[in-house]
Amino acid sequence: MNILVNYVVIPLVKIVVIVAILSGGIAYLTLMERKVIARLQHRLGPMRVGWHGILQPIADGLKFIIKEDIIPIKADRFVFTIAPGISLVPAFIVFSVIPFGPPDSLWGTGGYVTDVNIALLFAVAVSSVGVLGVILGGWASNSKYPLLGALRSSAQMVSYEVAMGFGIIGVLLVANSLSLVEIVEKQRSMGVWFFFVQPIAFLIYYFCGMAETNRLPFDLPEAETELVGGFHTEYSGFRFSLFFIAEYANMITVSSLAVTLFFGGWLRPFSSVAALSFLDIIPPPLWFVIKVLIFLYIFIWVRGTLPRFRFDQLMRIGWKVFLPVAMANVMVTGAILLKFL
Amino acid sequence: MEHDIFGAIDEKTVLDANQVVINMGPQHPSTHGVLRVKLTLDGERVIDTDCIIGYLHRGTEKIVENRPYAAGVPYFDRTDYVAAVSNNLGYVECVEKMLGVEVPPRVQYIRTMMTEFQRIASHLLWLGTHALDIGAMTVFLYAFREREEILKLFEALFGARLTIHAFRIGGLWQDLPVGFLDACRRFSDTIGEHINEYEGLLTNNRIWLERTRDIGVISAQDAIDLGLTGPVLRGSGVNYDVRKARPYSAYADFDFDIPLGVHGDTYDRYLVRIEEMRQSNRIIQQCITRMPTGPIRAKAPRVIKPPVGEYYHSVEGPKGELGYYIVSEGKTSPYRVRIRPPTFINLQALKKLVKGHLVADVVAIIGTLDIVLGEIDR
Amino acid sequence: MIDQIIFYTLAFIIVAMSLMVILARNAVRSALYLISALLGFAALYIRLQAELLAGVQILVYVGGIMVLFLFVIMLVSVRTMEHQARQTRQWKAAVVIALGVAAELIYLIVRGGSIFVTKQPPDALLTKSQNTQVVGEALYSTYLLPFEIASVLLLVAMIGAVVLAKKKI
Amino acid sequence: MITTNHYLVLAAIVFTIGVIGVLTRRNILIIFMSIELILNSVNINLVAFSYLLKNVVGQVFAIFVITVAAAEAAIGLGIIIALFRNKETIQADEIDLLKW
Repeated sequence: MNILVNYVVIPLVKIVVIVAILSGGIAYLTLMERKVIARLQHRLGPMRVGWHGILQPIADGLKFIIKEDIIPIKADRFVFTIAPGISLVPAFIVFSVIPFGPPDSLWGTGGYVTDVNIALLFAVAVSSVGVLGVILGGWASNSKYPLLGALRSSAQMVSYEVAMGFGIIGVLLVANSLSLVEIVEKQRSMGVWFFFVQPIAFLIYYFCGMAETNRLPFDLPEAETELVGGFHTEYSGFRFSLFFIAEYANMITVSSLAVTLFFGGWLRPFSSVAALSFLDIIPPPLWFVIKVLIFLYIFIWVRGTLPRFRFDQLMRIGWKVFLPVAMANVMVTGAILLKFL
Repeated sequence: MEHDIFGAIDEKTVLDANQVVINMGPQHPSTHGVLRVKLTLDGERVIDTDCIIGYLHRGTEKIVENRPYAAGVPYFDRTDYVAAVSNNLGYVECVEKMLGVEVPPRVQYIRTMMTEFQRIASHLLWLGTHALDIGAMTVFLYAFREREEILKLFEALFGARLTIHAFRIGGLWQDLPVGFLDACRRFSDTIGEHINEYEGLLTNNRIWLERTRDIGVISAQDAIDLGLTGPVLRGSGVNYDVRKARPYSAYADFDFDIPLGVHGDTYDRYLVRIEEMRQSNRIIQQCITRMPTGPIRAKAPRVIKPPVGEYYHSVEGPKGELGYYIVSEGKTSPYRVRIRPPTFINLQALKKLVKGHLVADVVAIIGTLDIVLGEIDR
Repeated sequence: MIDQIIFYTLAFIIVAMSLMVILARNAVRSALYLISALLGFAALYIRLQAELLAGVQILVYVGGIMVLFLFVIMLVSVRTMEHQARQTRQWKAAVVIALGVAAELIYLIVRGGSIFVTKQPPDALLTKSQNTQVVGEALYSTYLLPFEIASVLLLVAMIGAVVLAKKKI
Repeated sequence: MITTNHYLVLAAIVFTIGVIGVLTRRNILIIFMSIELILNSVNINLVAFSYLLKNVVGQVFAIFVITVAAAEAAIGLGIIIALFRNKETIQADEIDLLKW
């Protein structure tokens, strides 16, 4: 009976809560994006639905659901239908290993769904599955622009994954663990966020994360002014919204992982300085959310500012800049650790 | 490779393992209207392009041949619909040339000023869409913010915003409204700052440089051979501007420079247009301070019957040399009207510019040519 | 009990998806089924306490190799061949022989199974969070030479693939 | 009660499916995917024994197998692309230059 409670009921409750929070968060992330971009551009953004457009996400969601779901006649129906799901599900699964609070929180069950010993590898691996949805969606549309988008995204995501992986290895070397909970605990015990230990790794991770989530300036697979929307050109209504949700969920994933790996996860700033303990008035999960929001804001800010790379430039940066720098970072980190520790 | 008029894709090309034929347009966000470009791609590299035009053909030239001269003016609002004032100016001045009418200086100054406003508005629209095509969405909205101010000025003076019917043969419809010059001055005092703002977002931006430098390079000789005009020609370093070469309206009175590019690439054309906006603003400021008083209409005959003959008059539109060739048989309507549309001729360069570049560059190059399909298809 | 449910579910998924791989008409569908099967394998590895391997399986196979497959499938538009026969002419003989081999294998496994100590599922192979470390240690000490050879193999494969796929270098 | 035998039988079944795929299908890509199935069935064996013997060597070898699979996929797919360029087919029995 205890097993049932510990391994089924409690995780299930947590999963439901996290999925609910995440869905709401994604909905309001779209509103946040529109509002922030609007402010950057001297506009107001959505204002009509509710107070300052506060109900806009609900209206959008409703619109997506009641719109006609068009499947092109020449499309591969089966693949076309499931592709958005393939893109969406991994984006959500990753959250099962991301810790939102310390292990002793939530009545001792831990502020996470599960703490597996390969959590980081799991997160990277699962989020790499999402690209399949993009590729299959582009292929199944049986149309040229989506196909070009799919080709672009398969090349882009695979190459940026490599640099991203090498970026993360720097953290692994310092933390000595693949468990995200232990990585955060390590940052607490060392008294310093890994960003200050591994700034280069962070930058590489974050830029590659932008590329992985198809955000400007790396949004080539969907580049609406070149490929008319890329892989999701032929999608409409609910299925389109699934791709859309997956993209935003991935944004949250990248931000959450960045916070967990480099900015102390649920820890308050300067967690080792006792003089700042008044900051503890904000509970750990809230610290986590605040940090994630900062990174999401940067995502949006960048989108409002920068133009888009060209495909060959994108590949060049991935392979010729990020990857060598990440590798050098791993080597230097390793050398320093060997020499001084 | 031959293709029929509908651009049907022949089977052999499809089956070729290495090449893909892709239709860009007529429904595509970056073809600025209904241009259709048939791209033959090897991967993402463009091997060949074919422009297919005519989706917006309305037979403007033919319609105008069946209308009285004065009734022809509004039709030219609709050729280059983002630069209606310049189009009107060219036609109106051509007819005035046929009639031998000399318009009063105040009219000339107002015309010049409004045409320069139109040039800024057109360049702003170009800047916004060009930047948006390359992915910088904020510049688009900034540019439209300022363009809106210009359109408000147009509305105050002409009563319309886009298809304006700005000028009448022999003068203007009405004199400047009260406070108009102050409004113009307010705009012209701030636009410089706003242009700096756009430049801050783009000019030294690494990504912008990577996307525009050495993209769509055309040499000065090639540009001349293709008959290109306007910023596209000046971007390659050829100093040809109708305002200087054959001054019309009041341009001879003003001090302004013609910015020139060096490399003839997309980035140089961008710089040229940005600088042109500043120069236009200079002209506007001179117009405001030196605005003469006097009548706003010349003595033009009520029924316009120009003498028999062929006439050509060209002005420097925002996009290049905009010429009107009118043949008169001495009747109330012209025998033949032919527009020399700058973008139609500039579009010819697309094939040459695009070859060997990537799909993303096609978008940038279409943007840099600053085409308007209303004018190309007429 | 839970053990059995998990194993048989996964086994069913793997076998069914593997069958679909070789029965599907369309190569993209095949790839899709193969991906499902590979995820099933990954789950089995977790069941067998090879967590690192499971992660590597998903990362390399699903996120890497299968993406490559799909990439190539898209390049060589296979749709034109959907209407042609799926099987080669000798397929009946092939199936018979393969099933014969399978029967033999299973017979041997079942008969020879007693050689293995199969009485008890052993305790956790390695305690939590050490699997990665232990595998890593083995790779970098005892199996350093094979590891290096594998890296050279990857390099050769990379160069080979570039040479093969590139029209002009 | 799941014993090592179960895993071995499962591996044998998947192996057989892979072999059938290789021998019967005409599409080279699907033949290729069948080879991946075969490799994976071997991996199951390795990991199952690793679990049984409490020895990590099986997993190490499974990682080598995955490495080889990656190398093989890169080369194989390169060959397929080169083949498709020259022959415009990916049907195994149409590429028969070496046949009598």
